[in-house]
Amino acid sequence: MSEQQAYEPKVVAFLCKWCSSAGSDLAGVSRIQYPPNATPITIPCTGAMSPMYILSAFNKGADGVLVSGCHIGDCHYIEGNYLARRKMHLTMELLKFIGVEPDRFRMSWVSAAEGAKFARVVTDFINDLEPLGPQDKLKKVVAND
Amino acid sequence: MTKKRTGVFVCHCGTNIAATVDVAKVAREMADENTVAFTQEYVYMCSEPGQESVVQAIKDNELDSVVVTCCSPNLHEKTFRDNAKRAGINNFTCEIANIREQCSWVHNDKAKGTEKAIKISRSVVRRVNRNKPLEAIAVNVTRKAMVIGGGIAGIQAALDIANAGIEVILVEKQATIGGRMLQLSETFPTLDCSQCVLSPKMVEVKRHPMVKLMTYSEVQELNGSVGNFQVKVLKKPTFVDPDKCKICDHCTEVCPVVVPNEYELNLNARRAIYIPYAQAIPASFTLDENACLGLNPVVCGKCKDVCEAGAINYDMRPETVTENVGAVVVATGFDLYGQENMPELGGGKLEDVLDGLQFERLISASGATKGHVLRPSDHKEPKEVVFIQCVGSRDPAKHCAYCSKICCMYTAKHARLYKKHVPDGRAYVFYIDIRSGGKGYEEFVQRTMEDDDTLYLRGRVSKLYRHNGKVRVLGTDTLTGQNVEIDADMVVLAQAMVPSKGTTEIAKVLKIGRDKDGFLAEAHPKLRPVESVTAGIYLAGAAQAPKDIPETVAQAGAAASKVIALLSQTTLSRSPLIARVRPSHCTGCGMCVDACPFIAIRLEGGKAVVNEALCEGCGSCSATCLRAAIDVKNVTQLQIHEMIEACLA
Amino acid sequence: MINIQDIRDTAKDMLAKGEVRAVIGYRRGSRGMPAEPAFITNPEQAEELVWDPTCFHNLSLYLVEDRKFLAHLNKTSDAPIAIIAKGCDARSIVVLLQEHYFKREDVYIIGVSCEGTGVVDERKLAPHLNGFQATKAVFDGDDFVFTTAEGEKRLPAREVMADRCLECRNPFPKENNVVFGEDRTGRELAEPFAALARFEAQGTGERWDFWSHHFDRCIRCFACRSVCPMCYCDECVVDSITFPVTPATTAEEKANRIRWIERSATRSENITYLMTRAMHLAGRCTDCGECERACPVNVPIRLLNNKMEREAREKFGFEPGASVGGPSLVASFLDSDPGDFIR
Amino acid sequence: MEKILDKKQVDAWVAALTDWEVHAPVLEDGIWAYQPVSGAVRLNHPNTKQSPKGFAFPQREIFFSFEQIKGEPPKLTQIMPQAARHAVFGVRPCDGRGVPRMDKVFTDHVDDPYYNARRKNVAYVGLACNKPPSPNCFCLSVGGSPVSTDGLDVQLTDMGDRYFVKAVTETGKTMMAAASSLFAEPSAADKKQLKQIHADAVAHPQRKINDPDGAPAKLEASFDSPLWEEMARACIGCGICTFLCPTCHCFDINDEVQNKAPLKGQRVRTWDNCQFPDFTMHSSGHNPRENTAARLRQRVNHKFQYFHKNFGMHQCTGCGRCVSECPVGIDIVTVVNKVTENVG
Repeated sequence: MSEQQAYEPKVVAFLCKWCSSAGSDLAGVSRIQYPPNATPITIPCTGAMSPMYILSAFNKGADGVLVSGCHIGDCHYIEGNYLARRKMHLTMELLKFIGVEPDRFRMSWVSAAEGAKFARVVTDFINDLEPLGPQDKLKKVVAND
Repeated sequence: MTKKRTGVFVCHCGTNIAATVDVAKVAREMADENTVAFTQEYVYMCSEPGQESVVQAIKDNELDSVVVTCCSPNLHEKTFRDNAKRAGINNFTCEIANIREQCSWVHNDKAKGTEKAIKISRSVVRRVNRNKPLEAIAVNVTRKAMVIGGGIAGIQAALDIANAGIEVILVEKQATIGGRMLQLSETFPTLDCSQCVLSPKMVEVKRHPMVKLMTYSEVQELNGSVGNFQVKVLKKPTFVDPDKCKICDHCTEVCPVVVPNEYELNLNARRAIYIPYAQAIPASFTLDENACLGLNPVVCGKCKDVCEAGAINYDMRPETVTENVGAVVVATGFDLYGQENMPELGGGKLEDVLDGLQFERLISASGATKGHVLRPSDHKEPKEVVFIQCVGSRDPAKHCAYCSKICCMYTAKHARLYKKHVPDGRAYVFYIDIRSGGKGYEEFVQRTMEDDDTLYLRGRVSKLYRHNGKVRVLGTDTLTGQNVEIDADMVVLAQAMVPSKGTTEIAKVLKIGRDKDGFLAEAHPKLRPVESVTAGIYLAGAAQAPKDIPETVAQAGAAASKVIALLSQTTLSRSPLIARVRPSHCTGCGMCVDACPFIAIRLEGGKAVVNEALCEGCGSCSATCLRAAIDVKNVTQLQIHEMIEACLA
Repeated sequence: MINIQDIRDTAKDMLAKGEVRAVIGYRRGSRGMPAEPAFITNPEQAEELVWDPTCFHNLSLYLVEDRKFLAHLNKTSDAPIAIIAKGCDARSIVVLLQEHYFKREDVYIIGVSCEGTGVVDERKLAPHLNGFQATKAVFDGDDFVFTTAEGEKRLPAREVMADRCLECRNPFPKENNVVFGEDRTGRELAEPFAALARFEAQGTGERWDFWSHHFDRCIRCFACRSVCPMCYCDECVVDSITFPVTPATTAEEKANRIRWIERSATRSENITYLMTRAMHLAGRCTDCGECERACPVNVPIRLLNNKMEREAREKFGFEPGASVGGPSLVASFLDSDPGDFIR
Repeated sequence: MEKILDKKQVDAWVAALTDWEVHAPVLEDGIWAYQPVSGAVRLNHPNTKQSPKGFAFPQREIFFSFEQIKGEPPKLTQIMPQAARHAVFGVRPCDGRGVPRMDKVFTDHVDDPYYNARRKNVAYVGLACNKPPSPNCFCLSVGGSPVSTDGLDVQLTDMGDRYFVKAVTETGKTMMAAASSLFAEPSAADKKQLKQIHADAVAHPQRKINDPDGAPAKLEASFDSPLWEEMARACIGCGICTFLCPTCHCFDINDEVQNKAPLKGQRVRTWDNCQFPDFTMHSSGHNPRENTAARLRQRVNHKFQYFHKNFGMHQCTGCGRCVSECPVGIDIVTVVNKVTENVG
C-alpha cells in the first residue's frame, strides 16, 4: 500500500465555541502538533449538539465523531453541557448497542486553557481509530444493490 | 432567489499559514464551489491594504457574502465584519474559517494540512451560503456597576467608577472591606504603612455618594447579559446595626465565647461578637452567628444587655436582594497555598513555622503582638529566623507550576522589618532565584542583603522539624554545594499565592472561565487582560494572577475604565444569533422551554415563543427539539448538516 | 375480571348524556380476530365494543389524529373524547399530556387493567393453531381461549403473550377517569429487559451482525412510525412524509429541507431512520410494542426502544409517562448523570 | 409442454439451471421471503410476505449518475441493470397475475427501459394453490384462480411426492429443457389427478368480493360516499398495503447528491405509496388527497376502477396481503363490498 492510500481516519470534531474551540486555538498558539484528521465545526455550545449530527456524520462517512465542550460547571450557557452529557450518553449507548465500535465516538471536556489537552484528545482519538479501519457500517453506499 | 455570490479571501499570514498550507490550492478549490464568485489570496489579509482589497472586491464583484480564511475568529471576525459593512453588505454574512490556530500551526505535513484547510474553508463557505443578513440587537444599558470583593482592587475599581459619576455597588463577603492589604504591616519597596495608605480609601468608599457598600454579603446568582445583569446578593445578618454601634467595645468584654481570630490568621482569639480591626469599615461590630451561644436572651444575651446604643438586634435574618447592574468587576483576591500541602515543611503543624501573612500580622502594630516580634510558642523574641521562598511555587510536579511573583519582594521586606524589630537577630533567606523586576525593587533586595546583613542562601529546604525547642532547617546551599543545618527560632514560609476560595466559588456563580491554575481567565492574555470571557464582566487584582499592589491598583483602574466606557453607552448591541421558531413545525411540546437555561422560551397559543432579550443563542433548544422547529439564526441545523457534508466530502 | 358489558354501559351512558363526543375502543375485526379500532359516536354502537387478548392497538394514536383533524378544521374540542387505555396506552397519554399535545380535560380515560395477562402475539400463536385461523379470542383466567374451525383451543396466556406484556412493569393505567379491572402492579411474569440483557451480553461483532441483517430488511413502509402515538410530528425530521406549509412558509424554506437521509431503503439510510426514531423516543416510549407488531418484516424495533428505556431508567432514574407534569428526559438533567465516558 | 417431476429431483433441476440465479421462498425471521438458493428448494410456503414484483421493479434503482464541474454542462451516465437472469420459484398464481399488470404499466403503456431490462431476465416458476394459502385469499373474485398460469413461465402443481410441471412460455420450455432427463411424461392418470386437484382448488371457499364486475361503475358513483371516511378512520397512513402488493407500482424519483462541488450524484427511483400523506402534496402546500379517506379511496379506486378503465382488468389479484398485514384491520374486501352494496 503506498503512502497516499494509507488509511487516514476521517473525523468530524464538534467544538463548543467558548471552551473547546478556544482550547484548540490555544493548542495552535502553543504550536502543539496533533494529527490533521479531525476537521473542526464550531457550534455555540455542546448543548446545541443534536444526536442527528452524529448519525449524519457517520452516514456521510466519518470514521469517528468527536464532541468537545466546557467542563461541567464551566458552561458559558450554564447548563448546555449538562444537557449534552445526557443526550450524548444516550447516543453513544445506542451506537454501541447496534455494534458500532465504542471508539468511534468520543466526547471530551476541554477548557479554553487546555490547549495541550485538546491536542492529546485528538491524538488519542486518532490512535484509537486507526486499528479499527474505515467505518463502513453506517456509511451511505451509493451503488445499486 | 438570486444565486449567492460569496467571496473567499485566503490569508497567508506571512508564513504562519502559507508555510504548511498551500493557500493557492485552497483558493482554487473554493472557486469551484457553486456559490463562490470571487477568490483572492493575500499575504496579510488583516493589513490595511488587505482589508481595503476585501472592501474593493466586495464592491467590484457585487459580492453578498464573505469568507475570510485566516486566523481564529476571536481575533479578526470583527475586523472583517466591519469591512463587509463598510463595503455595503450585511456584516453577519461574513464568516471566518480558522485555518491558522486550528490547522497551519498544529500540522506540519503540508499536503494534509492543505486538505484540512480546504475542508474547514469549504464548510464555512457552505455555512455562509445560508447565512441571513442580521442586525445586532440593541439593548438598553443599566448604568450601574457591581464590584465583587472589597480588597484594594475592588476599592480602587469602585472609587474610579464612582468618580466617573456611575453608581457602583461594592460587595464584600467579610465584615469589613480592606482585604489582604489591610492585613499587611508595611509595603515594599517604600516601607510605608499599609493601613495608613489604605484607610483613607476605605473611608472614601464608605462616604462616596455613588458607592453602595454591602459588607458581610455574598453574590449568589447572576443572570442576564452585558448591560443588563441581575445579581442576587445574600446579606448575612451581623445582628448589629452599624448606624447605632458606637464601637465602645463593651460587648466584647462580656461575650463569653472565645474563638480563633481568622482576621489575625488565628494568631490570637476573638469573641463571638467582634470587630475585625480598629480601622474596619463599616466601623461596627459583628456577631458571629456560628460562634454565638444562640442569639437568645434566655441563653446568654450579655452583649445586648451592655449595649447602651441598643445596636444589637438578635432578630436580624439573612436577606436576599437583587441588584440590576450593567457591568461587574470581579476582584476576589487570593489565598496563600495551605501549609498542609507541604508535609516536609511541617504540614502546618509545627509551632513557630508561619506563613507570610501570619508574619505580616506578627509585625503589624495592630496585630496580635502589637507589633512586637514574638514567636507564637513561647512569646520570646526569635533571634534566628529563616525565611523560605518559593514554597509551593515553581513546582509543577507537586504544587503550583507558576511563580507567585511577589514572594521575593515581601520576603526581603520581612527580613528588613525583622531586623528593624530585632536588631541583634539574624535572618536567613532560602531562595531559588531572586526576581525583583519593578521600580526600586532590585535596590530594595540589595539593601536587604547588604545593609541588613541578611544571609541569602540559594537552595531549597528539604525538611523542617522541632528540635530542642527550635525548628531545625535542613537545606542545601547549591552555590557552595554544602548541606546547611540551621536551628531557627522561627521559620517564615513564602507560600504560593492561589486564587481565593471565594474566587473559585464566584467563577461558578458568574459562569466565567478559570485558567489551569484556577485564576480567573482573561479574554486574551495580551490584548484583553482585564476582561473575562463573558462580556460585561471584568477582572481586577490577584484573582486573575499573582500580582503586587501597584499592579493590582493599575488593573483595577483599567477594569474601571472599561466599565465606564461600557456604561457610557446608552444602548449596547447584542449578537442577533439567537433562537428562531418555525411555527409551522412547532407542536408546543415545551421541551425547548424546559431545556432553555435562560428561561427565554415560553409557550403561547400552543407554540414556542422566544424572548429575544433573554435568549443567548446557545442552541440547547434546537438540539432538544424533535422536529427541528427551533434553530439558532445563522447556525441552523441545515447549516451544520451542510458543514458536516463539506467536512467529509 | 373485566366484564365488557360494564365498559359498554359506561360508554353508552356517556355518549347518551353527551359527556363525550366519541368513544375510541375496540370492536371485532372483519375476520373476527384480531380486534380493530372502533370509533363509537352513538350510544347503540357501544354494544360493539369488545375487550379480548387481541386488543393490542395503542389507541392514543387516534387522540393525536383527532387533534390534527380539529386543527385542520381550525376547531377546538367542544367535549372530551373517551378512550379505552391499557397501562402502556395510558402512559402514552401521559407523555402526550406532558408534551401539551392536548389538555387533560379533552380526554376521558377509560382505563382497563391488564390484570394477570396482556395481549396475544400473533406470531407466537400461529404455530399452536395447526394452520387454522382463529376467529375469536377470549381471556379466561391465566389462559387465552381461541376459536378456530377445529374448535376451541385453550392456551396458557404466558406461552402466546406478547413479550412486552410479559415484561410489563405497569399493567395498570394509573392515569384514568374510570378504571376497570384490578391493579396487579408488581405481577412479575418475566424479568424486565430480559431479552435486552441477553442481547447485550454479546460482543460488538455479534450485535452488528444481528442489526445489520435487520437494518437491511427494513422496507421503510414507516408502519412503525405511523402506528406510534409519539411519532406525531407533522414532518418527520429524518424522512419527510409531509411538510407543514402555512401561508408564512417561504419558497426558500420549502426548497431547503434538510435531507438527513435519502428515500432509498438501503442499510445506511434505514439505520439513520431507525436510530433517530429510537433517540426521539427516548424517555417517551412507553413500550406499547405497536411498532414491532406492525412491522411487516419483523424488525425487532422494540429492542432499540427498550435499550433507551433501560438507559433512562438506570442511568437517569427516568420512567416515561410516570406522571403528568414531569420533565422530559432530554430536556432535563441531574448533577448525578453519568459522565465517566467523557475524557 | 407438460411433465412430471419427482420432488426429489427439484434440487437437481435447480442445479441444472446454470444460466439462472434461482430464488425461492425461505423462512427467516418468521417471514417467508425470496432468497437466492442453490438447490434445497422446498416449496412448502403459504405465500411470501412480499410479492415478487421487486425482481423487475426493485424498491430502489439508479437511473443514471451525474457529474458537473462548475460552469460546465453536466455529464450523465446511464446505469442499466446488470444482466443477471433470475428464476423465481414458488410464485403463487395471484402474484403471477401481478406480472402482466406490471407489464401493462411499464411495457405496454410506456417503455420503461429499466423495468424491461430486468423483466426480460426474470422467469416465474409458479406453484398452484391446492388450497388457499391465506384466510384472506380472494383471487376468484378478481378474475383469477388458484391454478392460473397468467404471468408465469412454468406452473408447478403439488401432487404429493411429485409436481405436475407445465411450461407456459418458451422461456419455461427452455428451463425445463435444461434438465430434460429429470422430467417424466405424465400419464393419463396424472392428468386426471391434476384436473381433480385443480377442480378442488377452485372449489375451495375463499373470501368474496360480491360484485367485482359492477365495481368500476359503482365505485365511480360512490366517490363522495361518507363511507370512505368511516372506513378509513383507523388508517394510519403507512406503506404496508402498497409495498407488499404485487401490483402497486407507484414510485418517486430523487437525486441523491454525494458531493456538491463538483456536483456528483445519481438519480434514483424508489417505491412510493399513495397512502403516505405527501404522495400528492403540492409545493404550494395544497394536498388534493388531504386525508386518509381520500387516500384509501384512491387505493381502492385505482385497483377496481381506474386500472380497469385503462386496461380492462382489475389491478387487484386477490392475494390478500393488504388485508392480512394491515396493523389496524383495514380490509379491502369489506371496503369494496360495503361501498358497492351501498349503490343502487
